Amino acid sequence: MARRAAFSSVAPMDRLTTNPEIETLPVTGRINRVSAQKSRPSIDELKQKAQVIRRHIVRMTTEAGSGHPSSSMSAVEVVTALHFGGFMNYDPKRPDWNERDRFILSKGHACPVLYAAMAEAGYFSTDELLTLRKLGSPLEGHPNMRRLPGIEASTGSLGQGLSLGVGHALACRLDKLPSRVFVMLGDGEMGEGQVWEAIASAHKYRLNNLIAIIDQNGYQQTGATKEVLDLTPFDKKVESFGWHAQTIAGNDMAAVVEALDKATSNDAGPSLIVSQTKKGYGILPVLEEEGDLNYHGKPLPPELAKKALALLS
Amino acid sequence: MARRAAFSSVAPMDRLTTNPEIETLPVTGRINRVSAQKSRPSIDELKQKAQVIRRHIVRMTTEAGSGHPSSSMSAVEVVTALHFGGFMNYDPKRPDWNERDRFILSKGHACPVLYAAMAEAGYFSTDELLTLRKLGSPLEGHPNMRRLPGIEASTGSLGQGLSLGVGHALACRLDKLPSRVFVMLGDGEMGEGQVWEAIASAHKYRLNNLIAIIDQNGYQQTGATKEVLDLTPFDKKVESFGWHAQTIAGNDMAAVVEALDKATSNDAGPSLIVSQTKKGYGILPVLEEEGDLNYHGKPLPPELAKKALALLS
Amino acid sequence: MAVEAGKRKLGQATRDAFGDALERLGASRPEVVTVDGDVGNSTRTEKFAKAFPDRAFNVGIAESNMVGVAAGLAAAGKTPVAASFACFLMCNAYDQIRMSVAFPGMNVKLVGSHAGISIGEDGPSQMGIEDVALACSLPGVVVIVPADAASTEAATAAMLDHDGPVYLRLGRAKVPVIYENGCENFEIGKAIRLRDGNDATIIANGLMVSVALDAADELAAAGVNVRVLDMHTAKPIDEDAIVAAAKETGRIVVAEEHLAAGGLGSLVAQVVTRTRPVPMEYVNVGDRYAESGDPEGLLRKYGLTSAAIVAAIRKLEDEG
Amino acid sequence: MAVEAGKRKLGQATRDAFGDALERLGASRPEVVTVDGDVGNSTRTEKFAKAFPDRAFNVGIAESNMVGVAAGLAAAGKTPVAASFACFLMCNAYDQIRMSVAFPGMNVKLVGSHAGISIGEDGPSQMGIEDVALACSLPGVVVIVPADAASTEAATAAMLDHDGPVYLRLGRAKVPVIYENGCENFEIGKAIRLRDGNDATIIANGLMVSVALDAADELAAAGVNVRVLDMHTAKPIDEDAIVAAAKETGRIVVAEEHLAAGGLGSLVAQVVTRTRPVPMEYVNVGDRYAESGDPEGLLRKYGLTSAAIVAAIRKLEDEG
Ligand SMILES: Cc1ncc(C[n+]2csc(CCOP(=O)(O)OP(=O)(O)O)c2C)c(N)n1
Ligand SMILES: Cc1ncc(C[n+]2csc(CCOP(=O)(O)OP(=O)(O)O)c2C)c(N)n1
Ligand SMILES: [Mg+2]
Ligand SMILES: [Mg+2]
Repeated sequence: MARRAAFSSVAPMDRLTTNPEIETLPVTGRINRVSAQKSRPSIDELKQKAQVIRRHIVRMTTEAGSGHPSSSMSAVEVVTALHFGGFMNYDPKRPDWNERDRFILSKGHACPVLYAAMAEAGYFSTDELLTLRKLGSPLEGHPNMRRLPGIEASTGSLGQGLSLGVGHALACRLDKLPSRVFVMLGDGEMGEGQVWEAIASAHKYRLNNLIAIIDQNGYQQTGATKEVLDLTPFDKKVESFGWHAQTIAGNDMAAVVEALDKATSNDAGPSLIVSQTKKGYGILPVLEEEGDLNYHGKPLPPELAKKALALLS
Repeated sequence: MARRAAFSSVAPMDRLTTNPEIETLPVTGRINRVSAQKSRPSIDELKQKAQVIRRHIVRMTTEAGSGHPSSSMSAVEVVTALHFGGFMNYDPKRPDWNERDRFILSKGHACPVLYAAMAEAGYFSTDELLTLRKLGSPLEGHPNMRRLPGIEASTGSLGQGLSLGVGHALACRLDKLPSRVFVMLGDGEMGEGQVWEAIASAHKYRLNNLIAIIDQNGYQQTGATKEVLDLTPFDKKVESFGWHAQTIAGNDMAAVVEALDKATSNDAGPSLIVSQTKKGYGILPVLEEEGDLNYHGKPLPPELAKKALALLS
Repeated sequence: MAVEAGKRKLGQATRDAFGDALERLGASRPEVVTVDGDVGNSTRTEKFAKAFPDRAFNVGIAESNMVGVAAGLAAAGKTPVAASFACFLMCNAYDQIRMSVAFPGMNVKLVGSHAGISIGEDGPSQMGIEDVALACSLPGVVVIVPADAASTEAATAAMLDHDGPVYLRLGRAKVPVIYENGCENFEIGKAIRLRDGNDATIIANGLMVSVALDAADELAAAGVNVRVLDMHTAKPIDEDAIVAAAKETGRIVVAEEHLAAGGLGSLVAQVVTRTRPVPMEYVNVGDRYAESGDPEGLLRKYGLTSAAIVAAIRKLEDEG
Repeated sequence: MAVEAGKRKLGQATRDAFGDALERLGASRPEVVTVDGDVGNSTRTEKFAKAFPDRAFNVGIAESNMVGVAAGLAAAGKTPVAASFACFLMCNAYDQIRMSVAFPGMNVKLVGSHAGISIGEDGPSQMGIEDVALACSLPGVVVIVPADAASTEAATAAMLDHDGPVYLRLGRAKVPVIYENGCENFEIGKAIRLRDGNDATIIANGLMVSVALDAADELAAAGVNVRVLDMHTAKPIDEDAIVAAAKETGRIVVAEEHLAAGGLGSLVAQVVTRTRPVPMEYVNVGDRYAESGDPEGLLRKYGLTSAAIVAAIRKLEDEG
């Protein structure tokens, strides 16, 4: 395919130094896609990074006193693999570099996972994570692209991210850019009709530079998705709209990496990864003890955060 | 199923006399569903009624000088079968009779077909058809339930009718009414995300009193649906959302009657009929001559209307 | 989660008062049903849903369908309460409200919680600050913005009694008690005069009613006697109360937790200019989106304070 | 399909002028793209699409996605024009405009055709009569309502030049020519004084500008000299022109093809009451949906006539 052949961008290595913490792990987002197979960090290294991100999520939401840690936790493996597993080209010093790959967090309430990944990637210092949701901080309760460079979309009203991704993907094609567009959606969010409009239009334009990931953590705000609005199996539905689809164990880093490999080598059109996860993955024993496996939209109180951090160390 | 067993309403026969024209054909909408098989008019009789309705459509839109005859034409067999083939219980004298079956024309721009059927059924005189779209007439350019008794939904903004149907179906279930809800959608209209939201919710509630019909006439406003937004095959998609679905030749009266029989005897949940039709069916030679097989949103000029009426006599 | 109470006792959030009232009123009104969009635990329709599970429908995260389903239920004779965050209800389902509810005059009760910037940390995407403008642009829809728990309770009953579409705007945060002994004289379209005075009038709704009372207290201490109107109904607006205020006090400040455009201020201004032109000032969010932060800090930063109201009155005094 | 031309020559519909201008301007602006929702032949983006097929996207009947796709294109550096009927664009995609366009300040050009009741026979479901209120409730969005073909052409260029979101409101019907020699001094946010006078001011936009001129002619014949402002930009509104009108003419009538709530009238009223309170009257659709009918008949029935404007001026005169 033309867009693959046209690919040639290699991110400069000096960006590695932006964030001191980042040097603790040899996992970066700046690996040439073409050579990703060779230079990719090991699954264990990615898992370590995921653990670091999980700790950030617990700390920042507990410090904020509000937010969505469980919604963030389920998405950690995918966000980590994307940003540090060699699947995305980006430059924290040039967030508007037009050859960058784009990540849109349509389930914007899970932004702690994205902020943590961005801090680890060097967009800003990890200290800033603790300003989450505080007046004046660009780390708002939902992503605000106007205030935080590197954020690709201002989300928070569910259902809108995939349409934005279609727009980005069309623009990249028009400009003959090698960029890929990744959009992460919630399984509850799939109830929004706009998502299905976007799915249909992505197929119309055979957007092979667009990859959607559904974080199927089994819960939405008021309960289990299978009780509130059951749209499983997602793969069958989205396939019926002309997409390529795969279903994976989304909290298994190796499975995530394999799925992203497959999705990024599908040139026929848009590709979906149904990432079957657990909401709150990584701190499940704490949530179990609390008797709430959804634990939607609330931070861990300090004493539970302590327990959680112990689990994550 | 409970709702079937509970059924007992038989529409009084004296309603046959409401409209003089109506007596010319022994086709009525007031046949007890339970005995529909026996008392149903013949396919030929229904075809004759369809022809009458087609003539109304041509006349009223040409007289109005605007409107959507081609969008109406494709839907004639389904609307005729529903209203006169024994599939719907209704009483033109009591449009709010709560045991009535309900027909919602979600593709509201095709209202000429509905107005014509309603006039034939005795809701108002066929003379009124010629007031279509004129200032002061309750026969507005799109259906207005507030001004025209018997209209079940004010439509015209595409995508909204199926949600209304879900609401009606839930209410009928709550009230243990035997009523069925029929909703007709356009194939272009299926692009609206709200329709897919409604599809999902109808499955959630296993609404076996809800039947949707997609008038797949192959065109939307700006061209062929397969070029603008191709959502075919509809049956596969809607089946993947948990519905029962069948695909039929929608301008073939016998096929329509058979499909409605099947759909109304499916008790497991909501049922879809993909009605494959031709836009402008009945006057296709005229449209072919004009070189416009979509002929969207414009009336036939008087001289073409004459030709069309000749074809329809 | 609470906002400045001034001298008043902090009471329930209006969403909580609504949730309690709906459950209570639902018991004797079998035609009432709820339609939720996966936020019943936020809007507090949850209480009704737990009490009357057969009459509660949660269609998931799909506000357009939520409103459409409610409209269908209304067409079939039910009295549906369709509830979500104010912004998702009004913004995400506006065309469905227009065509399936307002145009046919369906008896749907639209309830929007989390209105205003006082929701705090969740930030602008979840804040309804244009919802009153949108609701007032729907012919035939009654728009109610109650100030405290007691008036919310009364508004909920009035809403269910009213035959036709209603929009009820609710807040997330606990708010000061305005009506200590209940709000029995609540009537749709009739402002409540909370404070008498002839030097100026503050017309407010929602959260800003208690802030207006604080401002009036402060001004009273300085010898300025300000009338305070709880204009709980934005539509139909109480023209008589506005005309009287213009005539008798000569100056009007409108205070609301909303954008400048299309809100209560714009409705009052149209009445004033048509009937008795007097100088006016406006205390509102202006023409901007807010941000994440603690509710009190946000209200201060975005100028929704008694100090801002006092300054507005002073400005009108200085001008003549 | 045409509306009363009064003494003026009937010109193009504003949607046609837009379609022509977009095609022309698109040639030299490779970053401009269109996103349509299956009504390009109605909005007239069709011309651009035929000239530049690679830059034209038709996503089908899906306005929410249309706006979202446009926002994504803008985020990636394009200048997308997202067009539909005013009501479907603004009402059916409002939350997408709020969150994906206005809040992040995306450079999306929103174009709504078929605004107002003058679309005629298709009826209320297709009439955008709340679109200006909705658009003005979007912080940071410029709102333009041109009166004729020449000003639409100028507005289209100004819209594309402006860096940020814009809403352009267009009509379906042919309208009288206001700017016979083009509208070169068109500037966003600057009203154009079409007629001088100190007895009263008519502030109008869109279709109602020519009606306002007719009214002014009629009044002039009776010795009443009325100022006429083409307030083509509803937001940001030209405060200076309004203040001058209030000061110098003492009476203002606002005429628009829109609901009373949230439209141009409400914006002017807020400025007037804040700066120079004077008596005002409003000529608009009121608080009701219209119906199907011929455009001229509808404009008469719903009071959008020069006679209504004259009556409004007379009323203001009688009152003082
Ligand atoms: C349009 C819209 N409606 C409602 C909400 C409120 N809301 C925030 S998160 C959430 C649940 C999301 O569930 P899901 O998509 O499964 O994400 P998860 O938290 O499980 O990852 C809801 C309903 C919203 N943000 N946007
Ligand atoms: C929400 C909305 N968007 C756009 C339109 C304008 N419109 C009227 S009819 C039509 C095409 C409909 O196509 P289809 O659903 O296939 O119906 P058909 O006329 O082919 O029967 C469009 C886009 C509308 N009425 N509503
Ligand atoms: Mg989930
Ligand atoms: Mg079609």
